[in-house]
Amino acid sequence: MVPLSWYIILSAVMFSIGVFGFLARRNLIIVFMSVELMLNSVNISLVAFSHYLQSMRGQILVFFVITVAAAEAAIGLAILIAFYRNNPTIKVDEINLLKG
Amino acid sequence: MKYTLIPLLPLLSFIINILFGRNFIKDKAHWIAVPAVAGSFILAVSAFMDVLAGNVINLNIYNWIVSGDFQVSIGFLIDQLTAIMLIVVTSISTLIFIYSIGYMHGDGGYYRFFAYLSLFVFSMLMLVMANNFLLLYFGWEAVGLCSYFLIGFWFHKKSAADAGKKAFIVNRFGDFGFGLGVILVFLTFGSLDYAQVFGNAGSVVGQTINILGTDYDLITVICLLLFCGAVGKSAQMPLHVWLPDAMEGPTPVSALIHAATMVTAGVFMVARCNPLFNLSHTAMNTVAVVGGVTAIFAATIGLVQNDIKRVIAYSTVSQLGYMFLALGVGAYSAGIFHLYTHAYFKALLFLGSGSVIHALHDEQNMQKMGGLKKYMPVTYAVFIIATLSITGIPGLAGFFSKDEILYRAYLGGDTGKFLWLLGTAAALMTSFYSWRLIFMTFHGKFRGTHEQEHHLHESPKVITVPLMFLAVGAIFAGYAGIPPLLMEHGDRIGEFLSPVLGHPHGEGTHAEEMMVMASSVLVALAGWFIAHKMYVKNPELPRKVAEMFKPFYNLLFNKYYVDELYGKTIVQPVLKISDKVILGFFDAKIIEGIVNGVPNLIGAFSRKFRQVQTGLLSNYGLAMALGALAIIGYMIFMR
Amino acid sequence: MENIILNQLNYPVLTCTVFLPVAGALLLLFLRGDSLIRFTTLLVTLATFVISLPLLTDFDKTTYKMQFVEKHEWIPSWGINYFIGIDGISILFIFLTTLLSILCVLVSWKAIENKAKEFHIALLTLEAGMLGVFVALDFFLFYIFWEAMLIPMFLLIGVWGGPQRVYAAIKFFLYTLVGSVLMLVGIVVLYFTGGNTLDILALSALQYPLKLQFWLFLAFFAAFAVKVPMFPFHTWLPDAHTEAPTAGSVILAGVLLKMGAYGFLRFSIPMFPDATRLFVKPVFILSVIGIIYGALVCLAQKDLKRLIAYSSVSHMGFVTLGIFALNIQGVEGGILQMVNHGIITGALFLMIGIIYERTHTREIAAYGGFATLVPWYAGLFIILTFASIGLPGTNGFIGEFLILFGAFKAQKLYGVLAATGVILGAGYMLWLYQKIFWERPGPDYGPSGRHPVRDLGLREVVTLAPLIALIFWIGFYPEVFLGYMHSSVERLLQDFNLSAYAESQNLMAQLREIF
Amino acid sequence: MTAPQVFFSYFAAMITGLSLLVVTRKNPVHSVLWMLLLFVHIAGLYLFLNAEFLAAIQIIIYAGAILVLFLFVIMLLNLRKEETEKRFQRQWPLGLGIGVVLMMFLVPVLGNISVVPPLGPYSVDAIKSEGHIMTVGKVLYTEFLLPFEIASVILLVAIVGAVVLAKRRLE
Repeated sequence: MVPLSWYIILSAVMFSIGVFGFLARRNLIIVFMSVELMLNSVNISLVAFSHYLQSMRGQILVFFVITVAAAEAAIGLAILIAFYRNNPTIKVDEINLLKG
Repeated sequence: MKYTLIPLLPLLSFIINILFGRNFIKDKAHWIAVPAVAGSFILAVSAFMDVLAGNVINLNIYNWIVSGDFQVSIGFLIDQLTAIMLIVVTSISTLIFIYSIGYMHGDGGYYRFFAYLSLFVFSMLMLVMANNFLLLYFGWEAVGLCSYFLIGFWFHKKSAADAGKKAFIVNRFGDFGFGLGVILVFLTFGSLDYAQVFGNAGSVVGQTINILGTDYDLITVICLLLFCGAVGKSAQMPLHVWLPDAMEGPTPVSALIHAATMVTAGVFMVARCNPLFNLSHTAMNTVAVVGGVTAIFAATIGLVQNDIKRVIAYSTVSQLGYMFLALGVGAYSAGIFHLYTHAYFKALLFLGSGSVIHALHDEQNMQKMGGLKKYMPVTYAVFIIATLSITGIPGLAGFFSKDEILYRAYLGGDTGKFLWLLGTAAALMTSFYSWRLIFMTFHGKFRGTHEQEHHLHESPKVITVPLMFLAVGAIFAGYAGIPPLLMEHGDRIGEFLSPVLGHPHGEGTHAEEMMVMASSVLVALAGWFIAHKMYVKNPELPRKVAEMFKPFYNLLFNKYYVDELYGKTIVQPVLKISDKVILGFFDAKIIEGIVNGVPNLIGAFSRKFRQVQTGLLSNYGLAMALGALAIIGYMIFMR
Repeated sequence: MENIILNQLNYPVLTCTVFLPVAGALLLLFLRGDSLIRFTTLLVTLATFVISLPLLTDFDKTTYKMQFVEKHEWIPSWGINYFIGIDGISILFIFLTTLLSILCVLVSWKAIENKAKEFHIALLTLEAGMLGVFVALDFFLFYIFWEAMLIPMFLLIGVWGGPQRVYAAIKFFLYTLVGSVLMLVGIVVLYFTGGNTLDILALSALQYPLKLQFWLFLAFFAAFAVKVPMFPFHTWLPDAHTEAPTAGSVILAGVLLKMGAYGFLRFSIPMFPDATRLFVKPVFILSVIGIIYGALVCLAQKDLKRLIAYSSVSHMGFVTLGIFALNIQGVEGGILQMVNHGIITGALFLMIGIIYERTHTREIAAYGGFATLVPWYAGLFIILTFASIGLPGTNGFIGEFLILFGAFKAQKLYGVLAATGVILGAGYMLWLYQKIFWERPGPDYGPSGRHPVRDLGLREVVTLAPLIALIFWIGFYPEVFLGYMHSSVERLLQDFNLSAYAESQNLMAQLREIF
Repeated sequence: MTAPQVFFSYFAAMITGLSLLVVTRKNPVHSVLWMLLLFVHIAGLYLFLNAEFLAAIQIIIYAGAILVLFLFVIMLLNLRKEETEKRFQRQWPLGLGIGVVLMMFLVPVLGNISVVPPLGPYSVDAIKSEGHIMTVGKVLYTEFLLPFEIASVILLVAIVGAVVLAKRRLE
């Protein structure tokens, strides 16, 4: 048998890679993809827990995560397009409208 | 009901005229005002008859203010004093209303004039008919209001507007004291009703009031506070400054308000409060001294003025001083008697001068008049009568009342003797400036422009007839109070008023009375003599005298610089402090400094601190990640 | 339950009064067309006024108890009730609010062209908020109304105001917010010390230790003193007044300023009597300073609206003076003076709004000779001037006289000092009148000038007439209004005097106990 | 090492490696393609955990919809010159550091995680007897009905929002 902890460690590693991508990349699209990566890592751990606890809740939660991820991707990319139209760049370090 | 109608008729006239005058009534305003005030006069005569028959009316109409134990009603008291005042006010008002028909003819604000005048009569009647202090205060302020309107009647003139404002504000200083006096009366007696207050007056003798750590006699404080109001309204020193300026108003106003009625309200009030004043020597002496000093002070200024109305105005101030002198020595009835005779001859003087001014097309400077005798015989004649009366020539009204006052002053101990001297000196000056006025105006040659000379004419009947009526009053009004020396029980007015005002104390010998009378007649003649010498016989003399006593002349001509003094010490500092110190510095710098300073400080800090917000998404992400890391680290390692 | 009378009428009259404007505001959301919106708003305010009339007619003047009470559970777990009712102190303000709201709609008829719908919605919400403050008997409800009222007012100033409107609006908002946040703290403390209830009547019946009273008084004082406004918390007022549109100024002067003094009467005095006793002197001093200071500042003003605004500081100084005189005359005079001030200053702001529509300037120096140009206007203005000065026969006199009487009775010196404000009041008001109406008119505004001014129109006369009528009505027969408050004020002072807890101790001992 | 462990190791290695590729590729299109592969492996892992339905969903929604959306956007924006510029921000070492530290925090703690009974009713056999889809469906439509409906609302909002945001202003 594969121990539960393996899955969780895999999830943690993947999550950390996502974090790294989120923080390091300049391209906003890839930043989004890093977020998806993190969501997926969480999904893995959820499914793993669900399997090992013999409960359905984890999997249900994955549904919702996927739903939210889809919504997030749609809205995020729409914002990206709207933004790009006014300000033709998607480089994270060139977008500073929030500057105080 | 009859009594209520006395003030209500003029009020009605006011309301109708002010609401409909502009668009409907226009130059027919007198058709409403004159009947109304004449109606009041008739009702007043009937009220007087009632009082003469021995009925004193005291009726409450309704409760005006009720607050806890503080209760004041609107109600009327018609006793002997009020009855006399009613007659004076309504009779002179009626005559002046009629006079105004001619005088104000063609003025753009004709309806307004009659409206205000009616309102004034209403207020004045409320003042004299009040049966409590607060209603008195109501009338007191309301006549001030009318005075404000009427002085500023020709408001497009800056001087008139200023004068109106000045009159109101100076009066406010007096009313400040008066109002406090009224409050103190209530706190002392628990009522503002005359009957109750005067009835209990004796019970508070000896009580004291603590002001800033010192104890003062309660009655004295009350009386002095009330007297403050009288000083303001009756233009006594040091609040006399508004009355001469008030001559900016139309002449009928000067005659009615600033000579015959309103300015005597102070005298009326002190007489009304005689039960209180009698209890305080200090207050009485203050009244007498203020009166005496004002009498001579104003008379000296009157000596050198050139504006015909201002001369009469200072004469009014001086005569009011006489009245207060009388009140101060306890001769209340003499004071009221003088008030009554003065009303006629002073109204006559004013209306006469109005007639002159009218004829000269609003020329008021006596240096530009002269020789009017032959153009305006009626005016001249009434002027002579009024002057004889005011200077105290035996047989005319002024003689009786003035003589009574001087005699009573003479009997009033050492202070009284001194006041008598002041009064007699003032009488000399009165005589001088009154004759000076006559000589400058009616004698000699006309000194105005040809244009004016061409138009010189006697005034129309509607003006001269009221003058004749007043002249009759100026002659015969005095026979109500013939001194005992001349006729036993001749002082009918004193007897009539005695239930309210009591009898003056002190009896003198016939010889003393004779002496006083003779001296006052003598100074009257002396005044005529000097004036005649200076202005008829030797017209160059006045200038020489003025040159000789240059500084003194200037002092008088500039009215002792009182206006300038007030301007420098009160008005300007207050305005300057308000503008520069309070508004400019305290409000704008200190309070606003703090109010705006604190946010500015926060703002400055924020401006620095907000640099943290780079606007870069990844920086925020980094911060978030670090925060999450810190929390995770804490969860893992610290627990 | 012994000090309330449940609603005497068979319908929830207070709720209707308070929430009718809200319903009106909601209705406005669905309407189009400016004139339709104006008419609807006018109708709603008129209806509110009519609905509030039974309060006046059915009011039982013989009792101090809360009347027309409605009490329903709202958030039971926190002990919060929907609890409303009025007594002799608050009833007059209901009347004043509903009346002035009508006039505000009328005066904005032409003046507000931009975003009329939003304006009227704000106006109606504001009315509801103000009414709510005066009827609320539950702190939670009270605080909600108290704060809710700020928002429409903020918008009125900030959107429809003059050139400096944003600054003024923010200043107004922050000033009042700082005060009311402190009050919120006070309310929370009361909630926990008073046994987990927010019932104002129940909390008023309790006795609090002196130390607590002291700090709570200060917390509430912060909110109320800013609202009044007392010197030195007044500087938001001139800015807010000057920049606000006419309707805003009228509401501000007419009703909003009254809430501070109302708060003193409703909360500070009954709840913290001992602390009140300690604070009488300081409040007296601040009031007298406010009276004289406000009047002096008026003497130096160059801006029409600012002058009236500062005169409010002076007049409200009289109000606080009267209230803290803590005798019947003072308190009744104070309440009446609040109503008077609402009428007089409200009317003055209406007048200024009317003339501003014609001349588009607020600078006093630009005026002059207007009595010839607009005689009816000048005539009404002089009435207001003298009412403001406090001439007998007008309502101003009754209020001022009772206050001075009360103050003099309580503390002679302060009574005398306050009376000097009466002299100064005459000074600045007459100066103003002379400058605007007397002397020769300037060339601009004459019939042949660049901006010929026209006299009052029918709508404007209708707007002003009720206020002018009230001025004389109260002036000659104040009992119509004084009558409502007698029992309540008597009871208030009776309770106040009963709480003799600290009477026995001297000041030093009291202070030692506090610190 | 048992067979499952070998399988798992393969998937784990692939997932880790593909993740790294996703976040490090310069060309976003490449990243997307690597991510596609990554999702397939994740789906495999789900199968391994007896979650067939989820595996299908993973492929259909993630690979089929979301990634296509990403590709769409990349194409739409047509970012040629991005490819020639730096791929990392200036702060990338910090990002790396945080990632590593996070991993170091998590791995030791999560390394000895294990399941504590009682276990739920959905054992592998129970799911097998009913079928995975049926099981998920039953739970979803009974116990989680309200959240499910809310999720649909969220999607609706997202649709409307995306349309509003992305459409050109009509002027």
